Amino acid sequence: MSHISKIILKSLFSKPSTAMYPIKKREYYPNTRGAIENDIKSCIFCGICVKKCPTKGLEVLRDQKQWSIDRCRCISCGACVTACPKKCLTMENTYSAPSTEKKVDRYIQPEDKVQ
Amino acid sequence: MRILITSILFILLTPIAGGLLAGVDRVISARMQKRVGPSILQPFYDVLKLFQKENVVVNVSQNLYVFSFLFFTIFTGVLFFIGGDILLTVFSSTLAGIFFILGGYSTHSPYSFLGSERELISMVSDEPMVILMAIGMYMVTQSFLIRDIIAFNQPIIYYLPGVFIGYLFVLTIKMKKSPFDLSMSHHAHQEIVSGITTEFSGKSLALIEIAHWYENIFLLGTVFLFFAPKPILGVMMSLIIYLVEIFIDNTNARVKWQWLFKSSWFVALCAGAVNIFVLFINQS
Amino acid sequence: MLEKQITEEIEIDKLFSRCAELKFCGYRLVQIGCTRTVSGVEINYSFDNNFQFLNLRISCEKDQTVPSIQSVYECAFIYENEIAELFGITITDMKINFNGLLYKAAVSTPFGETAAETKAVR
Amino acid sequence: MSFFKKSPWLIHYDGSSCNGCDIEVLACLTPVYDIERFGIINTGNPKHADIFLITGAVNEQNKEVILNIYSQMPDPKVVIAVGACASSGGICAEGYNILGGVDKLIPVDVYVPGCAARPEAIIDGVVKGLEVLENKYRNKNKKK
Amino acid sequence: MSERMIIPFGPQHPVLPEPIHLSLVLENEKVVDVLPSIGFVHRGLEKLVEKKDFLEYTFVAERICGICSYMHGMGYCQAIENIMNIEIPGRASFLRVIGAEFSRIHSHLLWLGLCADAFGFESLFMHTWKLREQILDLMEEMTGGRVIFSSVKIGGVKKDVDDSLLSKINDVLLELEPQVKEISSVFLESITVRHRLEGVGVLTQDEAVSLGAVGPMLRASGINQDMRKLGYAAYAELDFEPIIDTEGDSMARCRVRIKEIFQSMDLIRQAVAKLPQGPIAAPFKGNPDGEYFSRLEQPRGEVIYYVKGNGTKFLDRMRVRTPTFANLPALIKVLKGCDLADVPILILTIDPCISCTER
Ligand code: SF4
Ligand code: SF4
Ligand code: SF4
Ligand code: SF4
Ligand code: SF4
Ligand code: SF4
Ligand code: SF4
Ligand code: SF4
Repeated sequence: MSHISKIILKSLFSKPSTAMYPIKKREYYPNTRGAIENDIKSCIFCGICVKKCPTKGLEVLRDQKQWSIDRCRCISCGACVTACPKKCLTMENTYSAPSTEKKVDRYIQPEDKVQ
Repeated sequence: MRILITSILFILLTPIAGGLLAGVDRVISARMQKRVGPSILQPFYDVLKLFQKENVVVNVSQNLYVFSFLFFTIFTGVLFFIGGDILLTVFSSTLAGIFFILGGYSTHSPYSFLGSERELISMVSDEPMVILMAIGMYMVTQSFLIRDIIAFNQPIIYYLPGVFIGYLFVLTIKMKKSPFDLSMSHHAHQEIVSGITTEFSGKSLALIEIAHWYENIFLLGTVFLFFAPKPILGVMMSLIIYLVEIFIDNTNARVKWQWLFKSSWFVALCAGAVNIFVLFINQS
Repeated sequence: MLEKQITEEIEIDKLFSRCAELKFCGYRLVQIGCTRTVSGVEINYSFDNNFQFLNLRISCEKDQTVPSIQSVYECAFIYENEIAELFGITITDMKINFNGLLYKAAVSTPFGETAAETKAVR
Repeated sequence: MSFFKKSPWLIHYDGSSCNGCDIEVLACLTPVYDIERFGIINTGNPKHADIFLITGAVNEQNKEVILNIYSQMPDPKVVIAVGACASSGGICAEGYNILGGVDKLIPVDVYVPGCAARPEAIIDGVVKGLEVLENKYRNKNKKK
Repeated sequence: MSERMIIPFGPQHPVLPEPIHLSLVLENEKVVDVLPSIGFVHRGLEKLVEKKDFLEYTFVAERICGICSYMHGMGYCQAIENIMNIEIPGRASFLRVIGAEFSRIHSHLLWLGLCADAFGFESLFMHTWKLREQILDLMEEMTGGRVIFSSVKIGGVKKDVDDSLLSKINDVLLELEPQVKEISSVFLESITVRHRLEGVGVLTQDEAVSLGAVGPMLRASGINQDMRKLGYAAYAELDFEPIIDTEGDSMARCRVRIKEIFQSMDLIRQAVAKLPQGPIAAPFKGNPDGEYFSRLEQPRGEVIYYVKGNGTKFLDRMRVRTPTFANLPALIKVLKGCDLADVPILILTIDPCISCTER
C-alpha cells in the first residue's frame, strides 16, 4: 500500500507522461517502418516487387505505366524495397493515414519521362 | 415554503454538483495514473450523449425500476436536506438500492444477475454500520431529526469517532470504489462486465448515472453531519473525505465479496459498536 | 549450438509401451506433431528429460488408427484432438475427446489429403 | 447539438489478430497515449458502446461474435477496422479459416492500415470515426 | 441457493485481451466445471507454408503472435539455419539475445499490467504499461517496429545497432530498473494484491509435470527448466540461472516473472558488454532439405518449431507448438473449484497467448 501511495502521489503532483498526440506531433526514428513510396520516375515496371510481396498488395500495369499499392494490405515488411532492382521503392518512417475508404494509391509515370 | 424551496434547490443543484464531483474524480484519478485525463465536464457529456442514444429496452419493468431508483434516491436527498428523520432517509436510500437491484435482476442476463447479487451483499454489509450511525446520532442528540442533529451545540464527531471511522469504511462500499467495486463499474475490467448495469443503455443508463450523482451528494451530506455546527469545517471535511475515497480507489485491488462482508461487519463491530457501547455506559 | 536430437522410428503397436517406459524414466511430453507424407502421415512424439530431447516417430497410413496415450500422459489430449481434427486421423480410446470441436475450422480436416495429393493439385 | 464527439465509448474486439494490433489498442488507453482525453471509455459492453474497434481478420468462428456485438450496439455506431488484418485480411488472408477483412461482414466506417497499426494511427482513426459518428446522428435526426 | 448457472466467459470480454471462450458452470460464485472452446483466432497459418516460400514465411512466422513476434521469427529462422547448416555471425547472435530479452521484459511488463487490471487495480495497470512504453521506444529505435519487429532474418538480423544506441540501452535500463523495482514491490507487498494472488490456483510439482506445463508456470511449481540453458543464440556465453519458485500459486508465478525482468536486464547488459564486432548476417544459398525441432524459451515458456523441408522453395511442414497450448491443460485444472472472481486472474496467470495457440 505504501509503495503504490508513493507512486500515485508523485504522479499526482508531477507532469503527466502523456505525449499529447495529435496536438503535439511525434518524431519517428529513422528505422521506423511505415508506408512504402515509389519514385515512379525511375520505375521500370518489371513486377519483381509484385512477386515478392507476401500480401499481394502491389499491382503493376505495364502498358499503363502504373504502379499501385493497397495500403490496407501492406504489412510494411520491406520485401519489395529489398527486391526492387532500380531501388526506386523506399520505406518512409511515417505510417499511412487512416481513411474512410479502402485506399489504393496509384502512381502513374508521366509520359515525358527521362530515364 | 422553506421546505419547498430547499427541495427545489436540491433537485436542481445536485446534478450540477454531483456531476462536477464525478468529473473531479475522473481528472484526479487520471493524474494519479500519470495521465492527462478527460475534461472536468466529462460526466455531463457522457450523460447528455446517453440521452441522444437509441434506447434498447430489454423489458418494460426495467425502466420502471430505474425510474423508482432515481425517484427514491432524490427523495432520500430531499428528506435529508430539509432536515427530516434520519431513520427514514436510511430506509428510503435502502429502498432505492433495492429498486436498483431489482432492475438488475429483471434483465435475466447472467452478468447483471451476479452484479445484483453482489450489490445485495454490499448492502447487507454496509447496512449495520449505517444503522449504528443513526443510533449513535440519536444517543448524542436525543433526536432522529436531522435538523436537530445539525442544531446540536458541538460537532458530533467528538462523541462518535469510532462510528465515523466505521462509516468511512462503508462509504467506500456505498460509493462503489475499489477495493469494494464488486457490483458494477463502467471501466472495462470486471469479471462480470458492467455488473448490474450490463443490460442498461441509453436513457436508462443516463438516469442511473444521475441517480449516482444524487447519491454521492447525499453521502457527502451525511459526512457533513458529523461536523454540522461548524459548516465550513463540515464542507471541507466532506470534500477531503471524497479525495481520500479517490485515493483509496487508486491504491487497492478489488477484493472478493467474502472479504468485503467479513471486513465490513468486523469494522462495524469494532469501531461502531464499541463506540456506541462506551456512549451508553457514559450516559447511564 | 546444435542440440542433439534423437529420432526413434517405432511401430504403432509399440507406441504405448514405449511411452510408458519414457514416463517411468522421467521424460516429459513436449509435443505431438503430425506431418503428411506421400501416402499418409508421420506423427512425432517429442519428449524431454533434463534437456535430453527424444523423438518417437510412427508412420501411419491413411486408414490406420493410432492408440491414445492419454492414460500415460494426461496432457496429450490437447495434441491428440488437434491431430484428429486437422489431419483426420482416428485416435482410439481418447479419454477427453472434443469430437472435432476444438477449432471448428471452416474446412474440416484442412491437412486431410496426403502430400501426394497436394502436389497433384499444385 | 450532439455530444457524441465529446463522449465516445468504445468496445474492442480481437478478431483473429496476432495480438500486435490488439496490444496497440490497449496501449492507447495507457498514460503515454491516454485516449480518455477525448472522453473515450473502453466499456467492454456492447450495449454501452458507440465505437466498435476490431483488430484481426474475420474467421469462421468469430463471425457470429462480431455480428452479435454489432447488433447489440444501439444506434448510432461506428466500426473501425484496425490493422492490415482487419482491413483486408493482411498476411493471413490466404489461410483456410479466414473470410477476409471485417468489411466482408459488417459495414466498416474507418480503415486504419498498418501492421501493426501504431497508436498514433489508431488515435487518428478514432478521431476520423468521431466525425462519422456525428454525421450518422445528424442524418438519423433529419430522417425523422 | 445452490442452483447451477452457466455463464459464458468470452470471447469478447473486457478483462480478456484475447478471445477465448469458457463456459463456466457456477454454483453460487464457485466454478464447478469449465468447458473451453477455442478457435476464435484460428487462422491456419501452419498451412500457409504451402503458399509462401520459406523466405516469405519469416513474415508469417513473426505474425503468429504480436507479443513474442521477435522470438517467433527467431525460432523459425533457427530451425531453417540448422537444416541448412548456416552459421550465424557472432554479432547477430548477440543482437538476437538483446532483442529477445527486450521482448521478454516488454511481455512480462505487459502481463503484470493485465494482471493488475484483472483484479481491478487500474492505476497499477497504467503505471506498469507506462514503463513498458520506454522499452517499446527502444525496440522501435533498434528494429523499426513497436510490436512486429521484422528484425530477424534467415542467416542473421536485418539491422545493426551502433555504439550510441548501445549506450542508450544501458542508460534506459539504468533508469528503468528502480522504477520496475518500485512497481514490483506493489505486486509483492500490497495487502489487497496479496489477498487476490496468494494461494490462488495452486499447481503442485507433480501436477505441473503431468499436465505438461511450461515456462513460468512450471518454474513457479519448483521445476528447473529453461530452454535458454540449451545455449542457442549467444546464451551459452552468458551467465544466468533459471528462476524457480516453490509455492506454485498465482503469487509464485507473479514472482517468477518479476524476477525474470531483472534477469533479462542483466542478460542485456552482459550481451551489450560482450557484443563482438563483425557482420550481422551470413549469406546462404539453396533451399532447406531436412528437418529440425527448434526449441526456444519464450516469455511464456518453451516453444517448438518443427520444420521439414524437401529441397524446394516450399516447406513440407512447419509446425509450432506454443507455450500457451501446452499450458491449457494446467489452466483447466486450476480453474475447477475456484471463485468466479478468481477466473480472470487464473486465466491470466498462464499468460495466455491465444493467437499463437491457435495460429
Ligand atoms: S521492382 Fe521496382 S522497378 Fe520493378 S516494378 Fe517494382 S518498383 Fe518498379
Ligand atoms: S512492404 Fe511488404 S507488404 Fe508492403 S508492399 Fe512491400 S512487400 Fe508488400
Ligand atoms: S494480402 Fe491477403 S490475399 Fe494477399 S497475399 Fe496477403 S494474405 Fe494473401
Ligand atoms: S476501479 Fe472501478 S471506479 Fe475505479 S476506475 Fe476502475 S471501474 Fe472505475
Ligand atoms: S532411460 Fe531410455 S532407454 Fe532407459 S529405460 Fe528409459 S526409455 Fe528406455
Ligand atoms: S495487422 Fe499485423 S499486427 Fe495487426 S493483427 Fe494483423 S498481423 Fe497482427
Ligand atoms: S507465447 Fe505468446 S507471446 Fe510468445 S510467441 Fe507465442 S503467442 Fe507470442
Ligand atoms: S502468446 Fe501467442 S497470441 Fe499471445 S501474444 Fe504471444 S504469440 Fe501472440
